[in-house]
Amino acid sequence: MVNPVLLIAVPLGLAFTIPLFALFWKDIAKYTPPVALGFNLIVSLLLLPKVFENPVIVSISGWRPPFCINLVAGPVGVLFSAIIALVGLLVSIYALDYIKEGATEKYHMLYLLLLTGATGVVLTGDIFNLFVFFEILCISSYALVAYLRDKAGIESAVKYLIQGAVGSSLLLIGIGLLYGQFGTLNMADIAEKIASASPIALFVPMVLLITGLGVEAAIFPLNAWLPDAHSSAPSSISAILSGIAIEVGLYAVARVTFTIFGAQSFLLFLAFLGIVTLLIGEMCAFSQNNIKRMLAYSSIGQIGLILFALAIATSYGVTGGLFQLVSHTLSKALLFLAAGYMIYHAGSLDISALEGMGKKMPLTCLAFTIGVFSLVGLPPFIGFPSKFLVVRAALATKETYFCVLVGLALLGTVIEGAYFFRVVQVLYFKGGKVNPEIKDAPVAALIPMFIFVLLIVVVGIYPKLITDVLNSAASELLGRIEYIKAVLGSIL
Amino acid sequence: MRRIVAILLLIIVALGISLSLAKIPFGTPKTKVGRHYINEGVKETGAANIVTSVVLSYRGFDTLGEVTVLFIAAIGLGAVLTGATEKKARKTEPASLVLYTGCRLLFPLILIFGSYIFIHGHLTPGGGFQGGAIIASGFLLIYLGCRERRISRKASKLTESLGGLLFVVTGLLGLAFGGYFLSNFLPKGTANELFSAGIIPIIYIAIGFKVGSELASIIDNLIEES
Amino acid sequence: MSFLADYIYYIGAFGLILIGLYIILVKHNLIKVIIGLGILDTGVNLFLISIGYIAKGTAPIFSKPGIDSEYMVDPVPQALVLTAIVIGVAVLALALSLAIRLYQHYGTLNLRKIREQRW
Amino acid sequence: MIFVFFLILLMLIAAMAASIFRDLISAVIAAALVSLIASILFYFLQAPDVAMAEAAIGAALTAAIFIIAIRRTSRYEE
Repeated sequence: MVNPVLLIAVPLGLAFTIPLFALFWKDIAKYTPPVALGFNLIVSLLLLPKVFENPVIVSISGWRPPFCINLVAGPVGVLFSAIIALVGLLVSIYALDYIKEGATEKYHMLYLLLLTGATGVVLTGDIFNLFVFFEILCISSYALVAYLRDKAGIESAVKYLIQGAVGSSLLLIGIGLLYGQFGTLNMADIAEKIASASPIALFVPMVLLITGLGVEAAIFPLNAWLPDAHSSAPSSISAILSGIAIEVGLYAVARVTFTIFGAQSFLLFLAFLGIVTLLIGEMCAFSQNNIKRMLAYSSIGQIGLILFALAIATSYGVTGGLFQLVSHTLSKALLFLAAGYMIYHAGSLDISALEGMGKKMPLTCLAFTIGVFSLVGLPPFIGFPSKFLVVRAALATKETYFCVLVGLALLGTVIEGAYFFRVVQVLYFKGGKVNPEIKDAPVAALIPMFIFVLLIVVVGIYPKLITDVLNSAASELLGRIEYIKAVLGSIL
Repeated sequence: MRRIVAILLLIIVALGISLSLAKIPFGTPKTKVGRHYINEGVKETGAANIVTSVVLSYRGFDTLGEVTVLFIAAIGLGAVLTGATEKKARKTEPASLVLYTGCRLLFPLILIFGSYIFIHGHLTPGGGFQGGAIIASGFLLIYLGCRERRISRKASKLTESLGGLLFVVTGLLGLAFGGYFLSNFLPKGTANELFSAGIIPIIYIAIGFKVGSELASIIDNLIEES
Repeated sequence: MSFLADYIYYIGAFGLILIGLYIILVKHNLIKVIIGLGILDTGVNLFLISIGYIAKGTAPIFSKPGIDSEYMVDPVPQALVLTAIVIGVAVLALALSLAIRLYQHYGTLNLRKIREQRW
Repeated sequence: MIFVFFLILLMLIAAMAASIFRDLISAVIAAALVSLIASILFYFLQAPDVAMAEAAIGAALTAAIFIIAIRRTSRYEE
């Protein structure tokens, strides 16, 4: 049987071997991430049919779950690890040709470790272990944001590092308070005992945990680092940060609120925060002239929408949130990848510098346009069914509160459409003076982009492909009792 | 202005935390997991130092992650500082003869002490991290006292890589022979002997070498001025 | 007075945490901010260890046979703090390397003066 | 008990000093003092493993890398 621990151990081991083999063959660093992530993708897909019925619980080092760290490979964990491996694989193929300057060997190692950290966060069932993998994710992204070593990169890495480090200290204090009250670190064990604690004593650790995780998830008052970091990293890293890192942060927030605390009263506040995040992100994106900053602010907006959908906390709502999360991951990664080569050829980050690119780089611009359409939510693309599901879920609650908020979310979508179509218009309908020597992106970049396009179109036309997985993932996130039973009752 | 806002924020944090601290009185036993480790730890893992058995056996996965964090920091620091050498070379005076000789005499002793600490990690306080840090401070001494000496980058990379690999491979062997990642598949021996506790000393030695070389390479990257 | 005696370690730990947060929020010099991060880490570590303490406890090491395990302190927070210390030093080292780079670009470490990027 | 009280007071004073000093080297030394006292407190709290780690990593190595970094940047806070 396939063991989920391989998803973490094998990429780690491969990352450790890179410095060893790089002594003999320099290029091995470049080819290791695709191999490791391809392996992860295969393992996740093999695990996926097994976890539908019961989550696979494996313990590390062989003791019973409350006494050791255990991995929980339920539908949520395996779904996320499959997405991480898929997006990571495609972006690493893109990076083969894109990353040329600097210490490339170190880039590839950090990249692989970042994705391993993300996989660890979504699979682990232990709160302190989640903290450790979260640190792996964060520290490697600080280093990667600074990878180009230019003014903007270093400055935004500094901002990101300070905010992230304070956030993780708060997270650690929260974990300490929980341990002091319950004497255990296993998430299922804490969740089981939490009913016996007084609400006041629970409120503080919950706020600390959500604040700490919220820094990485870019929830509204904590997201000052995001536009800088996402816009000054190399484009392949921006794709990963926007497509994977913040989604993993959101997963952790959802896991903590739903599974550990089972907090019903807090959800309304989270929904409100989500809509505020959405509106602020979209409005800031509207006023940007820098294309990568615009994409980064649009990520903030999308995160707000996902948070809102998750906070509805009905089966529909969580399914819609997860669907929106998948669609955002695919579309935003595609947009950043396409933008990477457009910027490379235009030589500037300004939107006005992209005039007339549609004729010179037809394939790249086609991919970019499809990404835009999908993100805005036009039909045959994946963004349409996901947004539709979110709206339907909000209306199905029949509460005025959610209906008003979803109206605001639609307003945000309109703003989103306005600024994105402005870019498309610049690309195709403005014939500026374009350097005639511009060529289309190389094949190693076009292949991953068009695989993304293919996924976006296929899932958009036939959403049934993934709704089953999403449904069972949603019921795992909401089914607190089943989670506790599955973890504590298993003696594998 | 900024100061007042900061202080107000801090007061809120302090109030909140003290509210929830009232539930956690100081000095009283409160845990069931920790109790289990104390009662069963020696029997189950064979290590006399319970902290070591928690770090490497019960919560060994955390330690793997922690080693990875340090690895990331060393790589990231190298990536950020690549080609960062200042134009003007600082003039460095050679250290005095007493300092030079003292450092060279002390260095092997520090190395031996560090290795002692991490080899005996399962018996006495200490372990891979502490021993590794002591070894790295030995290298720091060499950098300060004997300025022309440098550790070889290749050797440090090799140690880092082999140490990490040994950890992961031991874990995978545990998966192959014991059925669980990092499970203790070697005979546990009797507690309080040097050759006991199965894979725990092996992993601590791997960690010791890895942490030592990583911290030394962090210092090396930071100090570089030639 | 007995209140102080009971909670003195908590007071110390949270004093460090608050001073660290204060430095991070108020100071402009990057190295100073990083020092604040270090103090914050130390405070959190002290807090975690004091959670695991038991009155009249002994260290959780069976150094010779026949030690009474009744009053051994909790080993779990100690394991957590070992991890947290190493993570803390990793973050500090990375932050310092960024500070060196920042100084080479701008010639200053004052975060107020470094404002390339705005909303 | 009085001794612990005194140590914690000293530790908090050192932390405040680290925040006040304009000379960064002095501030680093004060921060190292905080770590050192914390490591003594760890020893009192029956955590010898952690005390060793804090003394070796927190006090010694951290102070060293801070001083190296300050040597490559500027020494005084503006």
